Amino acid sequence: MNYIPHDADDVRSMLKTIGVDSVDALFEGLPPEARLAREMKLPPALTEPELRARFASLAAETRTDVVSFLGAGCYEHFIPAAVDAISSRGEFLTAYTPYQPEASQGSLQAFFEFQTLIARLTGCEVSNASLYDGATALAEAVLMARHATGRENVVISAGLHPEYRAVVETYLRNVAPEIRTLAHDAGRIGAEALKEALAGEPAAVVVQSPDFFGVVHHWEPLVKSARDAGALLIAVADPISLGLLKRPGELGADIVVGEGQPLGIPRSFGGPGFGFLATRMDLVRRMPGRLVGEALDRHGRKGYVLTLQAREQHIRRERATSNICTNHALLALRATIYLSLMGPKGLRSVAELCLAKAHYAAERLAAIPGVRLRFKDAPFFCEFAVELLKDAAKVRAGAIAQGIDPGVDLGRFDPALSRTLLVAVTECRTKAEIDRLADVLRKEVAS
Amino acid sequence: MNYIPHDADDVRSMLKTIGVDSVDALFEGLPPEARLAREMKLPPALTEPELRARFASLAAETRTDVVSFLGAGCYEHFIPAAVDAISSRGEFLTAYTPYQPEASQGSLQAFFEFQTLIARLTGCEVSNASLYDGATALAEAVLMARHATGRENVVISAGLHPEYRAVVETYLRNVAPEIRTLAHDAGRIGAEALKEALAGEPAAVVVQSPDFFGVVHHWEPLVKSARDAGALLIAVADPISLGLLKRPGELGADIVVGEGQPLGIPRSFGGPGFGFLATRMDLVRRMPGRLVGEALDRHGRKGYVLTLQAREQHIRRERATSNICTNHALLALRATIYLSLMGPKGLRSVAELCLAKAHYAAERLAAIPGVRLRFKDAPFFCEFAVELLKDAAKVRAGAIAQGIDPGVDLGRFDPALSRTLLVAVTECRTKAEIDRLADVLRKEVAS
Amino acid sequence: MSEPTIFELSRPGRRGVEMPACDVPSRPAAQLLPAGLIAEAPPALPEVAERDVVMHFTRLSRANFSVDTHFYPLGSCTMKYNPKVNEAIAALAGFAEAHPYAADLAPGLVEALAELSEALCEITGMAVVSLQPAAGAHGELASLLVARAYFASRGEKRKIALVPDSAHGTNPASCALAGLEVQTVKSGANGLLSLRDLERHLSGDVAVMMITNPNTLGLFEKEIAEIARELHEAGALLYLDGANMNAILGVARPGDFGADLMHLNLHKTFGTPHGGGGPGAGPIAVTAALAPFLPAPVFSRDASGEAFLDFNRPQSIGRVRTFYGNVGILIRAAAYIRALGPRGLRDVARYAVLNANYLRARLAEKYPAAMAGACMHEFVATGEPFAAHGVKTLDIAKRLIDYGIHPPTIYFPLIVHEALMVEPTETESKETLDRFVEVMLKIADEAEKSPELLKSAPNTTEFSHFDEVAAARKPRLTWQPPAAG
Amino acid sequence: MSEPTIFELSRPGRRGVEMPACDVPSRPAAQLLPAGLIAEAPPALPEVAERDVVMHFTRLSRANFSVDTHFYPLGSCTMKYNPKVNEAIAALAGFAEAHPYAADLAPGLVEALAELSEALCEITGMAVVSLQPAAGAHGELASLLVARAYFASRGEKRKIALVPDSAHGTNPASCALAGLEVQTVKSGANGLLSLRDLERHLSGDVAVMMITNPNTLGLFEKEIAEIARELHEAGALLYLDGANMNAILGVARPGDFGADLMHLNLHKTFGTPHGGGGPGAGPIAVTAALAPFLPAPVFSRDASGEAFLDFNRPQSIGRVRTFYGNVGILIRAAAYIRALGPRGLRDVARYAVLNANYLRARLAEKYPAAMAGACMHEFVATGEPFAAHGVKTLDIAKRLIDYGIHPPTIYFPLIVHEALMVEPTETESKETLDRFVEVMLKIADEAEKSPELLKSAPNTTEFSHFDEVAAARKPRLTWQPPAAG
Ligand SMILES: Cc1ncc(COP(=O)(O)O)c(C=O)c1O
Ligand SMILES: Cc1ncc(COP(=O)(O)O)c(C=O)c1O
Repeated sequence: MNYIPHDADDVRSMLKTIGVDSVDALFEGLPPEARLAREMKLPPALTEPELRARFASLAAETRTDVVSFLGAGCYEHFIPAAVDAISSRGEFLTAYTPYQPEASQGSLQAFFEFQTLIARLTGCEVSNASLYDGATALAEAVLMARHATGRENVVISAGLHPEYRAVVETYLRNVAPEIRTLAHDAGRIGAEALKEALAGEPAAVVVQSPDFFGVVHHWEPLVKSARDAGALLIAVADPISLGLLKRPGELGADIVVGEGQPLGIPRSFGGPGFGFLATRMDLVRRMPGRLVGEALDRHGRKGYVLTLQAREQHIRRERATSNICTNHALLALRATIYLSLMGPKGLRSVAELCLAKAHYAAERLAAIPGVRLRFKDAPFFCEFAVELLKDAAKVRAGAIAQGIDPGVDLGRFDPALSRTLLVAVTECRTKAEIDRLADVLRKEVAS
Repeated sequence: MNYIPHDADDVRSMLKTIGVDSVDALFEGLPPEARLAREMKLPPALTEPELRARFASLAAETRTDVVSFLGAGCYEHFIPAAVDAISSRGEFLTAYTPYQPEASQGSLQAFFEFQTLIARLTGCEVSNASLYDGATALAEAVLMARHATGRENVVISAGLHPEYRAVVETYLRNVAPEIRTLAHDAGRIGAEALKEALAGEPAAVVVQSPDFFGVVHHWEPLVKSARDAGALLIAVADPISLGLLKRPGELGADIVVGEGQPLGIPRSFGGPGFGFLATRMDLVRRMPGRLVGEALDRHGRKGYVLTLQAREQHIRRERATSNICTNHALLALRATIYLSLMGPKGLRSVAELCLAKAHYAAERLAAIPGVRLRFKDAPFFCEFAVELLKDAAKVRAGAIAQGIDPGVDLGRFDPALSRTLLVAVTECRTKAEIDRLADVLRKEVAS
Repeated sequence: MSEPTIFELSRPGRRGVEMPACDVPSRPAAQLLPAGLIAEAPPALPEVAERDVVMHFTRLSRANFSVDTHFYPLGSCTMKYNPKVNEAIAALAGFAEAHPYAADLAPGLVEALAELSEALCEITGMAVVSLQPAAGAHGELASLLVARAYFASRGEKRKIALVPDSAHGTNPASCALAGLEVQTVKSGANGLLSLRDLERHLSGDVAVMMITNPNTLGLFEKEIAEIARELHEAGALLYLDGANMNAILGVARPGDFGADLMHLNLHKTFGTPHGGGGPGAGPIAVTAALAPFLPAPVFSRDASGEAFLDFNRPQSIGRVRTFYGNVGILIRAAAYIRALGPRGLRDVARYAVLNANYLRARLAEKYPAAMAGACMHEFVATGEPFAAHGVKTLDIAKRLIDYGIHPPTIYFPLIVHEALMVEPTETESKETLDRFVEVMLKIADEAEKSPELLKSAPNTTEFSHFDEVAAARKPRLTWQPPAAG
Repeated sequence: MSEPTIFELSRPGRRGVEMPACDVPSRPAAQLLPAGLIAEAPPALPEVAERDVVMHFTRLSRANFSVDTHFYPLGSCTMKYNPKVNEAIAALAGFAEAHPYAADLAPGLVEALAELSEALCEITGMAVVSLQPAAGAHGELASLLVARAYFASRGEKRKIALVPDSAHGTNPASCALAGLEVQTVKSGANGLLSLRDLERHLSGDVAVMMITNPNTLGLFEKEIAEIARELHEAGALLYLDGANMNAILGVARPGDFGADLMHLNLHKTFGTPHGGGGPGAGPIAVTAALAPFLPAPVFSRDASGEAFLDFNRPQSIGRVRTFYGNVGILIRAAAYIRALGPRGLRDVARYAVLNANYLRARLAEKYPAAMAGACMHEFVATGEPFAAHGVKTLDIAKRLIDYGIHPPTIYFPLIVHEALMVEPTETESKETLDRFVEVMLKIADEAEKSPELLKSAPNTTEFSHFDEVAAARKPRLTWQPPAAG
């Protein structure tokens, strides 16, 4: 297949119009040494039936039959059928950035609604129209905070997802500030540790809640300490948890970021999801990414346009607030549809189901000899870490053989955690599945 | 779930407007004895996640892993992805019969294109906009022929799909004409048998080609004999075969009908597909079903409308050409997209692949001891019958256990055929699968 | 910009989807088939690229009004919202890829269809269901044939079918197809059938009376039980056209008010999409006495409760179609029934009736209902008051298009002058209904003050005022290349 | 009829999708979490029915221009047809439902991504690929960080990045983000970089030069190999912005003409849909010397040829995002590459260039190209000739909307006055191009004869001429309920 409609007659007549003899002639400007003299070494073309067969067989290798308790930043939540049905419409799928508002009102209004939804979800005044993922959103937020405060350093809580931390470190590598870790104590953030961490005039304090280990933190003391220290508080939040938990923006967090994948987006091996970033209006001109705003047309009718573009790379170039151009619009649309379908009650009930099922699972697992909760007394949302008497990788392999993927082996992040499993339980897991998880773990830990 | 948006306030204010106290009051006109005093005994409501889980588990019971050589009127052909992508668009999916042309040009033009495609595919002058399935299309064609000729009786070839014959018999039950069978000889239609069958002043001669056993017949002698006998020739054709074989309409068949399922429609356990019916312009006012025609609007612009509606039940009532109202529009749309995507070359290559693979399979199977072709010398398209030394049902069960569904056990239609399998081989079957079929059959017949 | 036909987009040699090379040892087609069978050239299909096809049909779709994009109160058609989840369910490989002759490999599907059959029995109050018919009209035909087989089995030769003058056109047409002679029964001034009218037609020749209930005026036939009794006493059967079941789901059951046989339109009552004209599904439900005559096979259960296809029905009328029914549609309806449950289904009726009465009440002043009093799920108004301004119901319908609303059914039932048949369905919100009222009242105002706005409508669409008479006089039913000039 | 926001459709208590009851023994949330964590009320999301949601967003979609519905010659963006089969492939459960930390359970997916990495190496002529970056700009940043890590490993402190004045805005912005100081290099009068200009900027402080090739004027940088040589001699690296790879697929490879590192925009060159702004995917490809510094993990193969995720890259710059990349997009691109094969990909370049030159030639008289001679996959014209009539490029763009064509990119690159950047792509047919030419010439005529038609355009859309200045001055970025009146 090649999706090229031309026939020989077309080509002939087009070449004649152009005034050259051959298509090759159009490439004559390329210096010979730059040209590839051979055919690329790639597998030959496939027809649509062959292509589908090839990829169907690759996809069939995935063990979709295994019941998964994996989370750690990528979650299985229920996706209503209407999300796919609408977001796959060609007019949304095959448009690009809505630079021409008259030809893009559909996307623009949807993104405006997205911004409003994210603002309401996070308790903030304003949200942009999406970033790549939660981790890059955090990195952008840290950069924002550095500019806003004129300070250099950053405090990051020990409960931050290690890949988020890695991304922030990559983004900050060449400005090389001090990154201090805010230590946790038995999963929680203590006043003492906080005070210590804030000593270095940080631009921002980054706290994730529910954090990587599932632990939920209180925003109020964090906000207060950050404010007292002249730093911005950057909250990293799971959007599903915000159906139930207090909204960090309302409690004074300066910037709220997170990963949008849980909002109606399939896991897809980790991407694409989207990053959201919400903040106060007084920081809006420092925000990265696209913003859609209301505008009146010549008849005074209210519509939507891309606005505050002076922040962006295509106008401001090296002085832009960020380099982002292509964003994650289609995923933001999915989240918009998802949140509209769920509504406040639906989202709350998803959150409550996650909470209840995770707690049931934690109780079941904690009752198994050789299994204990890593942070026995810390509150958690839909995810928790358990310490095993055995190597987590082995236990996981044994469980998979019985059709259960019991959790993420945290040894992949830290050898010291090689006996720890991070177990996520969303509304998609049934009691029967959780009971099976408990049975399988009991067997594997005992064996 | 119930998809009802009303809240208590809405209901209250609506009742007030209506001037009644309760919704129950609106049902007061129903005599008490007609009312159901209890709740229906149905399983309780399910939420969307529960619903999906329930039906996913029912669907998962289907053995989609078994490689299928079943056809007999319902075929696995490749369906390009664009067919689903377009036909699922809400504007096509959730509209109804285009009675209001100004609000339905999309459907109307698509059906006009469908009619043109079917006319060209069958070699006829005109096609309607779809009927329910191939068998009802045939029954309607027989009724058309009876009206057109003023004759009663019908000749049906022995090679007609038994379910098509059953449907014609059902439709004709109460007009009780004579239905004569045109006998086949070793799969073929002989001149002698034809002459004999045509003796009774039939209104129509019905011949399927490729027929139920896969055998392809020559239309010319059939057309000639029917014409000589004053009967109409009704051809029942597989639309895929018309990518390669001569078009019966061009050879003089008076009506061409068939099942449209092979044209981009999933098998879905046998429905919905669609029936097509094409004929000569001079019979158009006797046609059943909807017809779309070009029309000029007040500005002289060419658009499309439902036309010749005076044939239909909503105008003509008991004198209508048919009782059909709801037709199989969405499937006709799928076929329109399918045929547009395939084009003449694509459709021909599908047909050629079917032909080649079926012949390869027939050769492989015929070489197995204990297996022989039922009609050794008759030409066939993509399907053929094999006679086994063993009971076909048993052989089939044994093959299924090895992942191959080898064909339809014809014993289900006729106990005399309980050792015959009808094997269909479409472009979807690979050489490896056909070879496995041969290996498995060899083993099963020997065991 | 009107969209050219797909044929006008064709260019010789252009390819859409291509097929793989042949992977079996093979000879050319001409060597596999005898001479004379193969066409010289394949059929003259358009030669277009996939890109052309996608753009063409996507653009065409945008020229449609539909439930997903517009309010669509088309009377008698129950244009309710079609849940997207049911599309996803019907597309599951285990359903969409099942072969009808491999029921043994699809036990879950057989179970689903058996459960659907049982649910439809409970919903209708009937004994046995056949899922075969592809649509309402097809169900009518199948039922009438069942009735005839029933009488034949009793040695009776009844040949008359009574059909009310308000009936849908498919009713008389199906009678004719079933070889029955149609006698039309007049509705009373109140839009209802009355025992007295009926008695005039009753005789030992009457096989069946077809009654739509609620009827096409949106009224419940109050005397239905008495009518059933009289029919039964005369040895005739009561056929219930179930097109309007949306009004009485869970509230009243045809089996309980005397119906012997009936069809359902799953594409109306049970939320399956109308597909631009179809497919639907028209299962029929009958009493135990008529069950032996149903088309075979029937989805049933064996002694152990296992679902199976029962082919062993010696008195069956035979088949009315190939295979078992429009399974893709049946599955959607089965999912719909499971989603709503008994109370949700009952609420469908309650809110459908509430919505219709609300519209009726709010429009009554300008668009008087043909019949007084409460209606069921729909009502028939008349456009007659506007005749004084030279305005017809057709003009009102066309004007609605300008306001982005699909017109109601018009000129049906035939017994109402300038009929405007409005069925809002239960899935529409009060806001949607209020907007419809607002628009209808505005149109009424326009009709009085500037009728030319209506006579010229629609004014916002690409086309307007087709010359349908000319189109039918010289039908052009296929695309023809322009004559070489 | 403008569509209200989803918030305006909200009614208290209305429900869309509901969740099942809890099936585990459970206590209320307040007993599972300590006091002070739970919000009193859930966030103020809209309360709407599924029917409202489907209608609302379906209607919104219809207000967009898109590739599926319109010709969309948006320069620099490669708005080619996005094959539907790739959507179906990406949606396969084995891809869509794979968890990133269960790579062991998705070997086919790992294989597909390894094959994609290898194919991109062969296409670019580079040694190793990282699939992590989410878009072009992200790839630029990642690459620049790789370059910096490379220099750091050699103890070099180079801090300058050279960026042509014709570069896309992301180039300088990415430099800034990577802590590099941007120096702008002027393009020559012929739109090309010249060695001489470059030499003026070269020094031991230059870390990298970012070059788009073909450049944003649609011209191939003829001296690219010499430029690379000089950069290398000065110890600097050549970064290739691969946004325009569509022009040279299979014809020329950055690795062969001296690039050290580069990004690809899979959402441009490899046919993945643009999603209304994204997501894309911006893999980067580097030479062997730079490979140790790539973000980890990298898709690789072990000795036995088995694909695996290689995390063991001690010199890596670390991660630029979570997990492995935009896999949903990567899979589509992998399928696209497999579908086309080496010749098909080469044809992409050939026909993309043919189409662009055809438009360039046909439009030249009225819309002179900024630079003379043949172009590659796009060309930049100028709207300057119309200045005499008071018409700007913006007006031409808006007028195209009236003719159902998405405007080209305008006012970019910055070095061309009144720039109009036209990229037809290879998937558009001659007929589509001819219609575009026809419309453009008609607009030129209008510009001369009735410029007000352009100044007032678009005239066929719901909205026209937004006051963007006012919108930015007092931004309203979220929907606010109307103040109680
Ligand atoms: C009252 C009534 N009866 C019968 C039918 C026929 O149903 P179908 O169109 O499904 O054949 C209809 C359909 O419009 C109807 O409204
Ligand atoms: C030349 C050029 N470079 C870089 C980019 C940035 O790519 P992306 O939008 O994928 O971040 C673009 C995209 O528009 C571009 O055209």
